[in-house]
Amino acid sequence: MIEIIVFAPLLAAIVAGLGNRGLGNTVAKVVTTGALFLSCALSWPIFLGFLGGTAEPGVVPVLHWVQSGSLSFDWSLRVDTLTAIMLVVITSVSALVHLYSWGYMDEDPDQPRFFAYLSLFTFAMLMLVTANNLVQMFFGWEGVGLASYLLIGFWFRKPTANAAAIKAFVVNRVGDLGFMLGIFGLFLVFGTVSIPEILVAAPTAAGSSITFLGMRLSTLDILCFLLFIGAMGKSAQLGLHVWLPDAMEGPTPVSALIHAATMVTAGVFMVCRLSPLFELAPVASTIVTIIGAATCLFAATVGTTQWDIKRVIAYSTCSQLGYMFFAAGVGAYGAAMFHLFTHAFFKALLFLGAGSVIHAMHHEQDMRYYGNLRKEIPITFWAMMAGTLAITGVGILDVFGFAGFYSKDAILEAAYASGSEAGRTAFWLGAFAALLTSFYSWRLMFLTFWGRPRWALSEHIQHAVHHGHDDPDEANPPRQENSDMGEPHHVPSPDKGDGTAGYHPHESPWVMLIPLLILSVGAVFAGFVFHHQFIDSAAFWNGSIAYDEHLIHAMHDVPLWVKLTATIVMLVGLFIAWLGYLRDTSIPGKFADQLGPIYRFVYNKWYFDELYRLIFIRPAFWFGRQFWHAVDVGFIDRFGPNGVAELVDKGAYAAKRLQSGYLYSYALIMLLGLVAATSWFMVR
Amino acid sequence: MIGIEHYIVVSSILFVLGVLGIFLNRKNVIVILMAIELILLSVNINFVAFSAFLNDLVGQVFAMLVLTVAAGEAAIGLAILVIYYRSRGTIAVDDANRMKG
Amino acid sequence: MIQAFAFYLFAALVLASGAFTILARNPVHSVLWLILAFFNAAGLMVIVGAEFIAMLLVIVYVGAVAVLFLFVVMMLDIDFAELRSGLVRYFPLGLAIAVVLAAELVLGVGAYRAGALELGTPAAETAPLVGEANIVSIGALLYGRYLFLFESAGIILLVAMIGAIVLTQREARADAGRSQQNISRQVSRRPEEATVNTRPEVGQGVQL
Amino acid sequence: MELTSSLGLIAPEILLSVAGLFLLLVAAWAGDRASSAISIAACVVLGAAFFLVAPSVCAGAAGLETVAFGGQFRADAFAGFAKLMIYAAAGAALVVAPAFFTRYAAMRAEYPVLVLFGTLGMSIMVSATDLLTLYIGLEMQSLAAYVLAAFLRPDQRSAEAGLKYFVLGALASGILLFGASLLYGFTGTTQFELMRVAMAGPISTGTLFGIVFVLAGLAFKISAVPFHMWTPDVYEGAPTPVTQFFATAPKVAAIALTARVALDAFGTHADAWRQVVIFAALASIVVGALGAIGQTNIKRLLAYSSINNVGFILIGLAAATPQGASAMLVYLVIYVAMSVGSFVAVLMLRDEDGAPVERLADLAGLSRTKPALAFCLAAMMFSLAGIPPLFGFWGKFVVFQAAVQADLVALAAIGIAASVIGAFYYIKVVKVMYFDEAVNVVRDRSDWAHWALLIISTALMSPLGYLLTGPLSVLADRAAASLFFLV
Amino acid sequence: MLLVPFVGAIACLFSDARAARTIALVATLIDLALGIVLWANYDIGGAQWQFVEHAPVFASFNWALGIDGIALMLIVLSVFLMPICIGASWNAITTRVGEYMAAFLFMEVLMIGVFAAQDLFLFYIFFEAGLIPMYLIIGVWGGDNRIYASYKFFLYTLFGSVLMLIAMLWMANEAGTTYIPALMAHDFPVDAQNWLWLAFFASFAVKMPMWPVHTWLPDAHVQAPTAGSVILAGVLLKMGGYGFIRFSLPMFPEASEHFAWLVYILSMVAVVLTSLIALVQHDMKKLIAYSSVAHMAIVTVGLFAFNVQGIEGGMIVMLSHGLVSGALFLCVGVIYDRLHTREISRYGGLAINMPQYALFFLLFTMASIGLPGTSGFVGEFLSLLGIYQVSSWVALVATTGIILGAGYMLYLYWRVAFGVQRNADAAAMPDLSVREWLMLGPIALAVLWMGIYPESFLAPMRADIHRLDARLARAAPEGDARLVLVEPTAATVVGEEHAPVGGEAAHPAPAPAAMHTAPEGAH
Repeated sequence: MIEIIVFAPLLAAIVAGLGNRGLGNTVAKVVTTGALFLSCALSWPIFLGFLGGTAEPGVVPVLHWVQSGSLSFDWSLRVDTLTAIMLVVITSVSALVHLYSWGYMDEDPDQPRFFAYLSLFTFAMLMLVTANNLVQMFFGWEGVGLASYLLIGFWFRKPTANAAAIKAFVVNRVGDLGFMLGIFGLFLVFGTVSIPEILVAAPTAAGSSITFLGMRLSTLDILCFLLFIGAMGKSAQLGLHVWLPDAMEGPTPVSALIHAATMVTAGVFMVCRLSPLFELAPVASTIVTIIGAATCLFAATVGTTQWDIKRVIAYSTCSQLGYMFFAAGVGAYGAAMFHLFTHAFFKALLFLGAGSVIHAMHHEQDMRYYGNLRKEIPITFWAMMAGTLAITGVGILDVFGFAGFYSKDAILEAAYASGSEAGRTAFWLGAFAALLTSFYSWRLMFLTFWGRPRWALSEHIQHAVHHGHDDPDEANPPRQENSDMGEPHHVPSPDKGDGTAGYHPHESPWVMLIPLLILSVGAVFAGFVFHHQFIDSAAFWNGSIAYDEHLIHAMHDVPLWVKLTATIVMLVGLFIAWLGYLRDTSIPGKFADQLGPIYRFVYNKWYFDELYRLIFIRPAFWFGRQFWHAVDVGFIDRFGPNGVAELVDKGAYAAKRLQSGYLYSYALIMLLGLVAATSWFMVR
Repeated sequence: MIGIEHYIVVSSILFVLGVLGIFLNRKNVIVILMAIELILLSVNINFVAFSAFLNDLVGQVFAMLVLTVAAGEAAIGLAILVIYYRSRGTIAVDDANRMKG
Repeated sequence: MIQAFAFYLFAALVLASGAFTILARNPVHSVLWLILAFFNAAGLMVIVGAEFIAMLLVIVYVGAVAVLFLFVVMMLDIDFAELRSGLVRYFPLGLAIAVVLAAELVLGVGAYRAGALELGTPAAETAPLVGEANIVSIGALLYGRYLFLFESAGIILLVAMIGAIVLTQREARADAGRSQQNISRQVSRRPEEATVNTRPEVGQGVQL
Repeated sequence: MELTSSLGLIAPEILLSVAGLFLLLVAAWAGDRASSAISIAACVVLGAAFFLVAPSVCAGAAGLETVAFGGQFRADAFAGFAKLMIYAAAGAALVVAPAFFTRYAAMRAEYPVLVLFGTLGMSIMVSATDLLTLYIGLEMQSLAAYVLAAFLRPDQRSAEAGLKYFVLGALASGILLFGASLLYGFTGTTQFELMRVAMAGPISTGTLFGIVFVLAGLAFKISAVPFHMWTPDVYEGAPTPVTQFFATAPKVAAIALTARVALDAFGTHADAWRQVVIFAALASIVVGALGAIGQTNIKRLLAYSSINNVGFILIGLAAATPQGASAMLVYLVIYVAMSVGSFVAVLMLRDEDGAPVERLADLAGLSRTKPALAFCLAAMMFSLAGIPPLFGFWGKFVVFQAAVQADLVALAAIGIAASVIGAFYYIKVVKVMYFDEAVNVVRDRSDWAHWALLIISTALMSPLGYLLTGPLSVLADRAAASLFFLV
Repeated sequence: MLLVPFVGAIACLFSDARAARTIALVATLIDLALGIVLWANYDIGGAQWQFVEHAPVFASFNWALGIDGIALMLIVLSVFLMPICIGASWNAITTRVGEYMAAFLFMEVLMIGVFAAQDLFLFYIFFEAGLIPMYLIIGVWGGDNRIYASYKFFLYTLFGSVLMLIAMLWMANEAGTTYIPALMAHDFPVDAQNWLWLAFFASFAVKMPMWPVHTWLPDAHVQAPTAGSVILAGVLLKMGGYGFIRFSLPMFPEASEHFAWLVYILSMVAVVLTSLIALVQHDMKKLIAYSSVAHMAIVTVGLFAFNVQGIEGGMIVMLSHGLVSGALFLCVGVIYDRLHTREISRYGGLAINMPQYALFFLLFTMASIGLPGTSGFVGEFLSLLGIYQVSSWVALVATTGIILGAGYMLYLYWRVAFGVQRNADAAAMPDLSVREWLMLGPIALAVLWMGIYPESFLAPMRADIHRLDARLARAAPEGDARLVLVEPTAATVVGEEHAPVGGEAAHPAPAPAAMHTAPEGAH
């Protein structure tokens, strides 16, 4: 069964990919989507089995892979609780995204390719989560990276899309460097790359130290840290997050699937999968906590200032991943996974909703040109509302809450309960981030669905109005509004006619709306339904992650104000958003003016991109050119082959000169030789 | 008494004179040929002197052969000189550098 | 005493005339100096008792080789005015090297370092025949032990002859009759045909 | 009795001289019309001499029974081996000559005679075990060579070549003679064997000088640096068949003679002369390679190439072991074949008027116009560069092997590294032929004799040549052993 | 196997263009079939040397052929690439086709010979002889600056190998045999080993090529015709690596260990430097050539990791690189045939009009950057894993290659296949023809096969690499372990605690006694 789940998407991807245009759009779509729904349908029973405690973890071998000396690893599929959760998340979201894409990508000429990529991605992701050894996990890890690269660069005519794709891949590779080194180190220490074997052996290595790069470090700490670097890359944590916002260059369904629900959570998954190891590595765990919390805050701050609807959600994703990490860092792996689970639903929902909005607004992504869409696209609106409620964590303690309410609260509680310095810090950062989350989420909602229409200034809309809606090359839209260009170039003037420019947004087709609705259900109820199992049930996890009973108890025993913090900050955020974007729209502008430098700092994403460009990319090219011209051509060639050649040429010239043609000089040289020889013997 | 070393010194100097003659001269090939004869002469003096002091006749036989060969050599050298002169109209050493490099 | 005097005389002369040979501006003078050098060298040889070689030197060299040189010098009829002996560019270097060589030879070989010169011991069979003249002993060796080389030397002379002829012989075939040699006619010529006995009167020339 | 056996031993020499004299008579009688016939006859004579010598080589003749004339002459396998090469090379020089000289109407009947006498001289050289014999042989060869170099009388370059060759050659033989006289004086003998005995023990300065002078004189003949200066000019100026002759037979003779002198006469003081030889070897390799690079004339280039090759051969000599001598012989065989091939190929290059083409640039695009010729020449070049699997590699291989076995690893390493410089100009020739635009200079059709020789030598140089390595090594080993009196 | 292409080559020399193509193709296909037969008949885990032919030819030369698993794999690689090369030159070469094909077939003979030679000098002959046809291939059928490139190639490699010859002579003299298996078991004196190693290193490093003697490679690649590049990258570079495995490591284990630092440093420099250089190239072939240097650096670190993983990894990288870079050059050739330029900037947006091409190109790009599931990954992973056990620094630096590699390859791919169509002529190029499919398809399959089930390739080599490893372990037992586990506090550890430093094993995984999951070493 698990084989079918994993390999059905692969087959579909191959069929669609190789068939490409020859096969026709419909066939490709049907094959891939069908395969995904099949996987999805098979995944839920597994998950329910674990939920009900009836299923047992198991490993299904597939193929022998590599056997080299003492190193040996196979292709195999592992199923346990953790995997089951991921299976469900992946297959469900993926299936829905496939379906959604029927509508969203309807006008694109390269649909088979798109669906092939999507299915390929799903396959890779499934390989990742079912991996029984680190190398297979790495396979999936890189596989999703590839698919992500392809999908981000799907509209490859756009330079920004290509740049974003490469950026995503390369930044991920930086993380992979750590991951690989981590794997090497684990093999060195434990002599195996099999996850269960490593986890079993891990306690024996506790307290040992190891030399790494000439430094003597605690074995498990350094190894976990290396692995965490990999996770950071994949899950866009602070420092290696720069690719995620740019990844929004890809089609929106991709953002929903990869950059919200699944791939970016691979890092969290990995940390959870190796949680027994992390448990034994306190320093590494602390680092995880701090980085997670910092990311959480950082992304949230940036999210408050962005105008691009997808970027807002992207930073929101980044921020939510930070939550998951610091949850893992403090030892609440269950909570981390739970947030991952719920986040998958509501974030996918938000992305798909945003996609629906974008679809309706003719590929306009700048929220400044939205407004008052509530009435035009009601279903999308309500779906987005569900998502927003979920992400902001609306709920009433012990009664009912949207999905995020349970998971985020659990994380904050765990952070507080962990008692460590880092945990406390994380708690406060997380709480503040929750406020910001609430603010930017509602800001998004208000800007998009409330207020007056401000569509007229959008080039996209005008384009659509003037050229008819069904423009054939819409599939490859021209360069889209890129909000990181600095200050907003034209602040929409509030009254210019009715601001609609005569454009009538229309609701998306049902293939797009159905996934929205299904995900809405998830966003609304997932937390309520599952939070007991995820948070409180050691039996549910069944040893697939490290489960800390003490922490859970401590979580339940935190003071009430802690439990209420999340709700309170949510309300504060809501209020501020309401104040600034509904009540008096001039406040944000003034606020931004007053805090000019800080605003710009935040608006420009803390200048990470610029920094990296300055210290990595430009030097890389510069050094490349230098090494090429100066070292290779200028030094090695000049003093190596060319230098020798020149020397030889000079020697040849000298030899030629010596051969002057004059008898007496010939005789002289002979005599010289003779005298030299005799002198040699005389003095010898 | 005149020892063998006297002869050797004489012949050595004569030899060096002959060698000098070869590259001292840049105008006239004939003089070079004569210098070669000087060298051979020095050799002959050597041979004869050694022969006498060793009380062994091989040196004199050798000297005789050298004489013979030197005569032949001179003939050929002069013949070459003649055809060279015929083709070039000069026997200056400086001019004999059509080929070089 | 006389011997020593003769040696120094001859040695000085041979060196001086050798030097003049290479330094003389006029090739004819060079040849004459060369002849003088040969004479003196012959003198040196006579002093050590190699009369035959000395004679040979005088006869072969002075009589043949040197004259050949003179002949060629005259024949080529070179404008000697042009042939001023100039010095080559590397003259100082060459001179220095020559001096070094001479010094080394003199010092090294002349054994001024170690006093007496160690000479090898000759084989008995090539020693001069007791009581025989120099020429007899040499002859015995040449026609006995060194027959092979003697004959070979003959071939060398032949080669030299062929060479000289091949190189210098003018293409005579064009103007036949001028100097074409008819060997068979030459060989088959009989004295009776060729010679006539005449008794010319005193004061009258032979009629040819 | 002694004389009889001696005469038996010099049978090839007698044959050559008698035949030379006879053919000279024929030439004198019949004039130049008979030149072709005389050439053929000379070839036959050389062939006969070849087969006269062959048995002793095969048998590895050595020891006392090979000594003739009381130690002046030795017809051992070493000499025989060299003689085989010399005869073959001389034959090749005869075969290619008529086609060349005919064009200048300069085919003289004396040419084969001179070649024969030159060959006789070389034959004596390689058998010489006495300074007297050495000198006689050397001069006989030299005189013939001087004449041959200037053989093309109307050509100014030929005359100049003859002049330079003569003057420098005479100087060299003067040096050699002076050395010989010193050796004679200080050892009291001219026979190699006795000399070796006499030299045993501490060496006197006079003897040392003698050794140096003699080796210097011989170095001239083998054109080792710094006594190589005549080579390029003479090779360029001399008529091409003569150049081919110079590059092969006299070189073999001189090298064999040098080896004999160095290893036999001076054998007890190998340490003394080894340094000189090593220097000459390396200098030859480097100068030969460097000098060749700037050349535009193919013959000149090949001259430098021969200097270069001599360097490698001298490495074998420097080893001063039977292996080294054997390696030298093997190298010589290969070298002779390569040289013959190369020069024949050069001879075959003629423009439409039949005038010889000697400029490198005129070879451009030869692979298009004359693919077979270009292929053969390319094979020669790669072989000269010592690139396996061509046979030229084998020669270098054995030489370096010998050097390494004699613990001269550094010498071998430097030598082989320097050989890369040499490879440069060989492949330059290939480059010109194969990569450059065709200029279509070479047009004339070639003589069948040329083709035959070229194909034979190419076949030898091709990997097929390796089939010969077995017998070749055996023969060379025996020959070398005879030189060392090891049987 | 040697005979077929040889005969073919001779035949090609004397036939016209069309016949020559056919003959060459048939000959190489036959050889490919023979190669497969060889593989199939190879007894995995059997004797080390199989299919041995031995014939003393003359004094110190022997005709000795025989293969072990390592050689087998490389031979299979050669024969696999050859028909593809012929195919690649099918239309691209229009002048002197007969000679061209003959040159290629000769190359094939020599390549197989190199890998199969069991005699030192036979090896050398094959090794060197490869220069001639390659020189001609570059020089006659190459690009504009072919003469410089061919010279550089020729002299560079020649210079490297002549030093090796001296070393070989010395070895033959010292060991009294030229039989490679015997030499591999012969223990040379340690001080001599250093010189010998350096001499061999000079040759193999040039061939490999390692920094800083790599500069011939970009020129040679750029100027060579497509098929020439393929062979050059696919097989010739492997000779260097093969040399390390066959000679440097087993024959001079101590010296190898002694100079390992040199290899590491050069490799590290190569990985970073050439990757950066590749980043800024404008010429596709040059870019790929520089990437080859970087990949070969991974090979060298792998080989000099002195453990099974490293060596196997090095081998797999070589095989993989042979396929992948060959394929990449073919990809370049495909578009070069159409547009006759290799300037990256002239292309763009090829995915639009050549989707199949883009797909293949993508696959090979990914394989080149070592995406798991492709051949590139297995090798790089194993190599780096191997080296990590020796030095984490080297591993770290070498692993940056995967980042930079991704950078330059994807940048290349972007500029060629993605983006907008900048030039009308490039936009008008037709997609892959059947012939091109037949060239790229098999390589693609092989790449994936090697990536997913490398066991087929690892298995034949395993026994040999273990032998090699055992030999290295015996001779170089010093602690490569800069990475050391200690158990200072471990109260949990029961049983004996043995000194962690170095110890008895070549492998630095001296698993503490309690850690039973870690098997001790690889032997």
